[in-house]
Amino acid sequence: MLDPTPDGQHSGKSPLLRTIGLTKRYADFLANDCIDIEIWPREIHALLGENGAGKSTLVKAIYGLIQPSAGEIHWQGERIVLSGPSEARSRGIGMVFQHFSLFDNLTVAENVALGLDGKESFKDMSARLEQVSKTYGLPLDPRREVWQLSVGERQRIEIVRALMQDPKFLILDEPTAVLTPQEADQLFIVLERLKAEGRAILYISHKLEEVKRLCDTATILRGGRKVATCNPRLETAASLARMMVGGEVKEVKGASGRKTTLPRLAVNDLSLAPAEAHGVRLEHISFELKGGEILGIAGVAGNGQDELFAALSGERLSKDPGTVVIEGIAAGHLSITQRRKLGAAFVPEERLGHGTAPRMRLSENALLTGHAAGGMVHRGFIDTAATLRTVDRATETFDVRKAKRDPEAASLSGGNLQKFIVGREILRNPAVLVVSQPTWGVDAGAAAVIRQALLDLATAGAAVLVTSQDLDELAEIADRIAVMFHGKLSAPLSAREASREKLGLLMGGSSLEPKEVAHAAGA
Amino acid sequence: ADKLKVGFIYLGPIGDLGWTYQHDLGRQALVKELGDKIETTYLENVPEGPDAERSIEQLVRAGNKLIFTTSFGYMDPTLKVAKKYPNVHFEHATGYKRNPNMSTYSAKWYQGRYIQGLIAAKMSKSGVLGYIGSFPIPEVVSGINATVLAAQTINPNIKVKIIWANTWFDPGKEADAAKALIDQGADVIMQHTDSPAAMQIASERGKLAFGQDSEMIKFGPKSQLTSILDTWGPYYIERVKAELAGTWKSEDTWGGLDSHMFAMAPYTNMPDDVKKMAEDAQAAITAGKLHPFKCPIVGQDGKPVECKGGDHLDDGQILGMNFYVKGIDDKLPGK
Amino acid sequence: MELVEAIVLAVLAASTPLLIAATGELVVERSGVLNLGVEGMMIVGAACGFAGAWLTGSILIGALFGIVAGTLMSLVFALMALGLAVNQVATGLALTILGVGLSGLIGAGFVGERITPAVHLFIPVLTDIPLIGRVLFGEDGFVYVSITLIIAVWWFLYRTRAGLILRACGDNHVSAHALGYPVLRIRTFAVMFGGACAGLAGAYLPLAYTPFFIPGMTAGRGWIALALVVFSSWRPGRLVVGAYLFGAVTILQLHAQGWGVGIPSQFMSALPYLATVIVLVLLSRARTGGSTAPAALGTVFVPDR
Amino acid sequence: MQLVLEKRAERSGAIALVSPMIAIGLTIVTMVILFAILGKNPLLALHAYFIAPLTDGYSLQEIAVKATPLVMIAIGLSLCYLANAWNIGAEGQFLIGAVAGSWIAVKTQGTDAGAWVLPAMLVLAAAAGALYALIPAICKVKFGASEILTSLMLVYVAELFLDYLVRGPWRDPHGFNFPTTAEFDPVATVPLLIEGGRLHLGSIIALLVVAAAAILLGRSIKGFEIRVVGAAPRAARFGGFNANQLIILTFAVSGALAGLAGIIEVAGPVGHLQPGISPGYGFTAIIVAFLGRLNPLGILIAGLFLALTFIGGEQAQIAMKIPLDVTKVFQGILLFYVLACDSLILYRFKLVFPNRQVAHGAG
Ligand SMILES: Nc1ncnc2c1ncn2[C@@H]1O[C@H](COP(=O)(O)OP(=O)(O)OP(=O)(O)O)[C@@H](O)[C@H]1O
Ligand SMILES: Nc1ncnc2c1ncn2[C@@H]1O[C@H](COP(=O)(O)OP(=O)(O)OP(=O)(O)O)[C@@H](O)[C@H]1O
Ligand SMILES: [Mg+2]
Ligand SMILES: [Mg+2]
Repeated sequence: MLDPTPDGQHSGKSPLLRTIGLTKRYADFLANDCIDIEIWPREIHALLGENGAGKSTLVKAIYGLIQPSAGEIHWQGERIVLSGPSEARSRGIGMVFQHFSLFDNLTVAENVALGLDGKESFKDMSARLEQVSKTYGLPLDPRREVWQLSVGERQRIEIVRALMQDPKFLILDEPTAVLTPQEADQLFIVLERLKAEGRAILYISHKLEEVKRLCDTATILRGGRKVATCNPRLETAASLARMMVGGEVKEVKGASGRKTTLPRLAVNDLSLAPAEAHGVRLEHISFELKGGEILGIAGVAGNGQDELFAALSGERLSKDPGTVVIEGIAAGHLSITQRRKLGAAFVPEERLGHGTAPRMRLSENALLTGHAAGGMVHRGFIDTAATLRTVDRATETFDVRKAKRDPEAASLSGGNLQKFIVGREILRNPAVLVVSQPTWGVDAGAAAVIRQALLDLATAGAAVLVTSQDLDELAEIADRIAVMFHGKLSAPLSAREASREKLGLLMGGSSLEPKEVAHAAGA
Repeated sequence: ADKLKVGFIYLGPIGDLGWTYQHDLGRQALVKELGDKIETTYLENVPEGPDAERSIEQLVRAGNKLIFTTSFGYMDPTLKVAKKYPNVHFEHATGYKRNPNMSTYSAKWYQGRYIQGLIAAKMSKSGVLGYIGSFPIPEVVSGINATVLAAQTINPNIKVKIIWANTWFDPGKEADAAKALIDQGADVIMQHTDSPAAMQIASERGKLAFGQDSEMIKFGPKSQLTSILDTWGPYYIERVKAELAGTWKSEDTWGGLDSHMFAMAPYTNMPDDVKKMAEDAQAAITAGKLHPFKCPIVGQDGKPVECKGGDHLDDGQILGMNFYVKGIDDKLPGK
Repeated sequence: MELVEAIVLAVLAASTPLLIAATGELVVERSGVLNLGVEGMMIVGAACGFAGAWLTGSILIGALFGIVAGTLMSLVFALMALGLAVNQVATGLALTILGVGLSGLIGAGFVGERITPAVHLFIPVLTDIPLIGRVLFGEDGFVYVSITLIIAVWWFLYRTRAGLILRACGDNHVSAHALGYPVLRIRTFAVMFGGACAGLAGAYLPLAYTPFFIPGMTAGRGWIALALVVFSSWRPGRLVVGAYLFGAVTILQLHAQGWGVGIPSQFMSALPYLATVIVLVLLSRARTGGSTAPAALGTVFVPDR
Repeated sequence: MQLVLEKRAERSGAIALVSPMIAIGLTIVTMVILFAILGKNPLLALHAYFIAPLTDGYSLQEIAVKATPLVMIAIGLSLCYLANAWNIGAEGQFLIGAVAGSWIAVKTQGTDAGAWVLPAMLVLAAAAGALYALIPAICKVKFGASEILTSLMLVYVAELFLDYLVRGPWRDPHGFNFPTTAEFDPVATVPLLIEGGRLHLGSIIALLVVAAAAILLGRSIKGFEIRVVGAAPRAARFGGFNANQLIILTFAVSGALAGLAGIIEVAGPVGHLQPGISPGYGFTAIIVAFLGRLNPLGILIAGLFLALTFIGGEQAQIAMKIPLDVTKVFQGILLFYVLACDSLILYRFKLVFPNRQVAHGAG
């Protein structure tokens, strides 16, 4: 049964889980380098680190999903070699993945059943599912298929599935990245309760405030190594960030007194049916964006941001040309190439496979969007030298680090590839830039470079639209912030008055008090 | 001296149990007879398209002096190669184009079909014959007509149901066609496709059937009435002997029962009187006393067919036959 | 009326190899793998099935030979497409080419031989019931096997945990892997099952349909089986309907000729193929709002370790 | 022990060069074993397959003749496959092209129609092949019907249609009703390049097609579009490229090339229209396309190499009585090895021993 030791007291006993010199090598890259970590019962243990620091790799090894190249894992004082996740589960280790591991075309109950080891009948399991979800206040309808559910509900399936194994030790890999602040608070209540029940939790998050609030211990990784273990409550967010980055994080400077000129991008009553069965319907979206301005769009993932991006970029066309106006020209019916010719540029969320073709060279990826503008294609033939020049300029201007002059996109690290993509678009001097999640999965240094570039672009007179789930990022660079929920866009709030609480409410679907909205609109 | 090299081009795999198989039996008979003087080579599965010319030429270049090309579709390729290599002799089966160094040979299978028609009419209780055709080429059409003309002499109201399989060779489809014919009331099945599938089905259903190309009694011990056997061996031996003797000449051989270009398998599964009738007819045809296309012949349109060969149709009319005789209530494809 | 019974019997027989092969492929595709080599596995199954039956005199052993041969062929596919992450379309085509050649080599020694075909069931009173007696109680074993097989597959997919796991692999292999399911091993089993079915379907031809072996005797039936799986939108119930429908068109066009319909026979022969195209179009069109195809179908999966 | 794959950070250029050699090497080893099993002298057999046909001008010419339609069709198919459009029905498009081109030849037969006949035939054949290929493409784009299956079904339909024509309306009136049109007039015939040989203008056209494809894919934005749509469809949409249009386009081009190959074959080596004008060119070209790694130059080499195996297979049959099926097995195995070795370009193969964490890399 669970360890009855009272809160925080673990002297004299062995830890629940311990890794010794855990190492994971991918080809010639060390994702985890000799990591020692101890997890005690009744502990919420934070695992912190920049993108690519090796957090997910470490927990995947603990969960038996990948085999460590060296090092040991000890469970309740005994050395174990896990054959796979099901063995981890049977020993009492549960995990909620960073990227959902759900099956869209199966029902909630079937999804949960797949995460269990099938010792009880489907009927008993379904009954227990309802009971567990009631106990922890995580309501679910077992008969619905996953594709019909919101992101928050999907997260709930993941958590309930883990809880149904009655784990002694639960790993949560960035569970709040896709939750509204209110949903996150609900989760914290559940976690506190699990802790009170004597379970241990390993908690991965980039949100330092929430770590300070929730966690008893924090282990910090940098470049695959453990650099510190500390009590997060005794640290500041800035000191935690310093440990993660290994230096000061550069402040992004917005030039003050940017001039607002004519609207360069306008969206008028844009509605769009979902392209696929699992998509979101866009409903009556309107906003206006002037040159020199940055508009932020906040919201939980899966609320129509992707659909909005597709509608703005022209990957999907709307029947009414007037719904999207670029530089004063009705463009709703124009293709992405034609919109680029009008001076628009786009940076999608997904770097590999959407923003770039992973197995093609950077020069070819420069051509991917650059062919619209001219200079790279003459009479249908590609000017290879011109595409290479773009690669070189992006490399120089944005400090893209790579092994050779023109490697495949997939061989770049996430941050460097993102710098290349942003650079590729900014070098074209766009009048309008639409960016989705510009620093998602990018380390602090690169993120600062990218945010600075966006600010500079706006200063130079371009209109910039940034979609992000990171409220801090929006607070840092946006002039106004609107929230997307279920395919609808709220009226923008000015950055000053957009408090976390207000944005959180909007992200959760509640509308603000009428007078506040009126106030915001008047700003 | 060097052995004479004799080459063969086959359409199917030598194991197709039908057309190619019989030609290869002919080749084997040849080897058995003259094996010490000759050496044979064959290329199987040679499609009738653009590859045929090359395959024939490959045989020439491999030193073959007499080459048998055993399918109609090899006609033009054979002629082309023949013109290119005047010193090599060619024998093309079932075609009509010749050259000083290119002969043609074929058999008057319609004679056998006539005998089958007589037997079928005698043996059928339902008065409905089932006929599986491959493709409506003259050889097949003349076979159908000969069958019907013969059957009408026994039973003027005989009916023949025809299904075109549109393949020489798809056992599954041939079996399906045989089933359909039997299900529609046919109790004697005749086929002009190459696999024993139809015989097998007839045997399974307790119906009667005729084989094609080769002996199929194995597939219908209680069903096979007789089979038209392609017996190329004697012809091959004769022609190779001529070549060896230096007397080979370009000829058009269209042999019937008299010249043993084909044979009838033993008459089985029938009463003695029917067997006797069949044997008499065979003897009469062999002796030239009975011609299957004896005039007058009335076409499907009710008009008599012109009688170019005196008291019977001439060879050209038979070789190019593209009409049905009266009594077949079906439409000839392509008409 | 007897004619109706006879036609139904012929349709059942013509549809059975299609149904067996398509059932196997349905499971393969449900696991997320597209194996286009059905024709190749079938023809090798036909050659080996006949060889087995001829050598031992037992239809059952012949069928086993066919199954084993089909399975071995499918293992080649699994090694390539799953083990080495090679494009599944290309691998499937290569398998067909290889199968056609191999079957020729294997079967060469058995051409011209015949065996006693699979016997038909006979239950004294039942089989004699007019109209339905022979349809229900007078078929050969393969027909019953094919029906049992598709019911078993339906039960397996929708009523067992293993079936759920297999469907999960076809829906999202990354998730299935993350939960600890051995995606590649599960897919390998599915591919082997598909191979076994294709081998059995191939063996049906020389063991029950036409009891002799001839090279090329599958004559494109493997491709039809593939089309039927799409036709069925990966649902076992619809697969049965599709297979029998196709069999019916094949047989009825022959009957139409026998009745003297007077349409050029080439057009009649083309009918089953045209019907397949039209049905594929109609079904794909009716399927608005998302596809029912397994989401991971035909995609390469290389797990992290 | 278990074989696992590990993704390479970047495709390996070196392996891309040597992998076909490895594949051919492995194929030869396998064939040696197969020959030994069949009781044939492996060295003599290999000589018959690979060396003998290269030693005389006649065989070289024949290799070119055989490779011509294969290369031409495979180039078209490679465009489709690069764009992730799976045209399996080139055989049908070949036949329909042949039929359409022959229509002019048949209709002008015996008239004093001039030199325009052959060009008109080529154009019409290409157009017809393209139109026929558009059926599956449109079914795919408009209704989402699997192009693999529809294009394949249409092969059977084309075969039967051709059959109907030559046994019915187009039959040679002086041909004793045999299923063939009359021999085409000289103006409707593809000219020979070498007097007395079989090498014809088609081979030159095939070379031009290869060159055009190489330029298209290597230098032009359209070629880039094709490659992106196939390699990363979502990125392609982002780049402003329309996958559906490209399916239509690549199908049309590949259909046109197959149709062109069809009429060249009929108006060249065959000389008249008949059933069975294609010994499966449309299907063999699929192997050629993959053997050539969907690269124009590669396809040219692969086409010649495969033609070599056909000619060599025939010589092996004549000289050593090696069954034709061996050639097919050989082609299948070769394709397997090429595909497997190409996997090394993207992945490293590793043998892993479970529980012991020992591993060593290969490749
Ligand atoms: N299968 C793999 N092959 C090669 N490298 C890998 C593999 N998986 C992960 N890596 C690399 O290992 C490093 C650590 O990855 P990991 O996913 O553990 O980071 P993380 O700390 O979880 O980052 P994030 O905050 O973005 O989730 C990254 O640089 C990543 O590119
Ligand atoms: N009511 C239902 N709703 C949805 N799916 C169901 C339902 N009942 C059964 N299933 C399906 O059947 C599968 C197996 O159910 P069952 O109750 O037989 O499980 P089990 O007894 O644990 O299985 P096993 O016999 O393999 O151990 C489920 O995973 C599910 O896919
Ligand atoms: Mg992570
Ligand atoms: Mg992260």
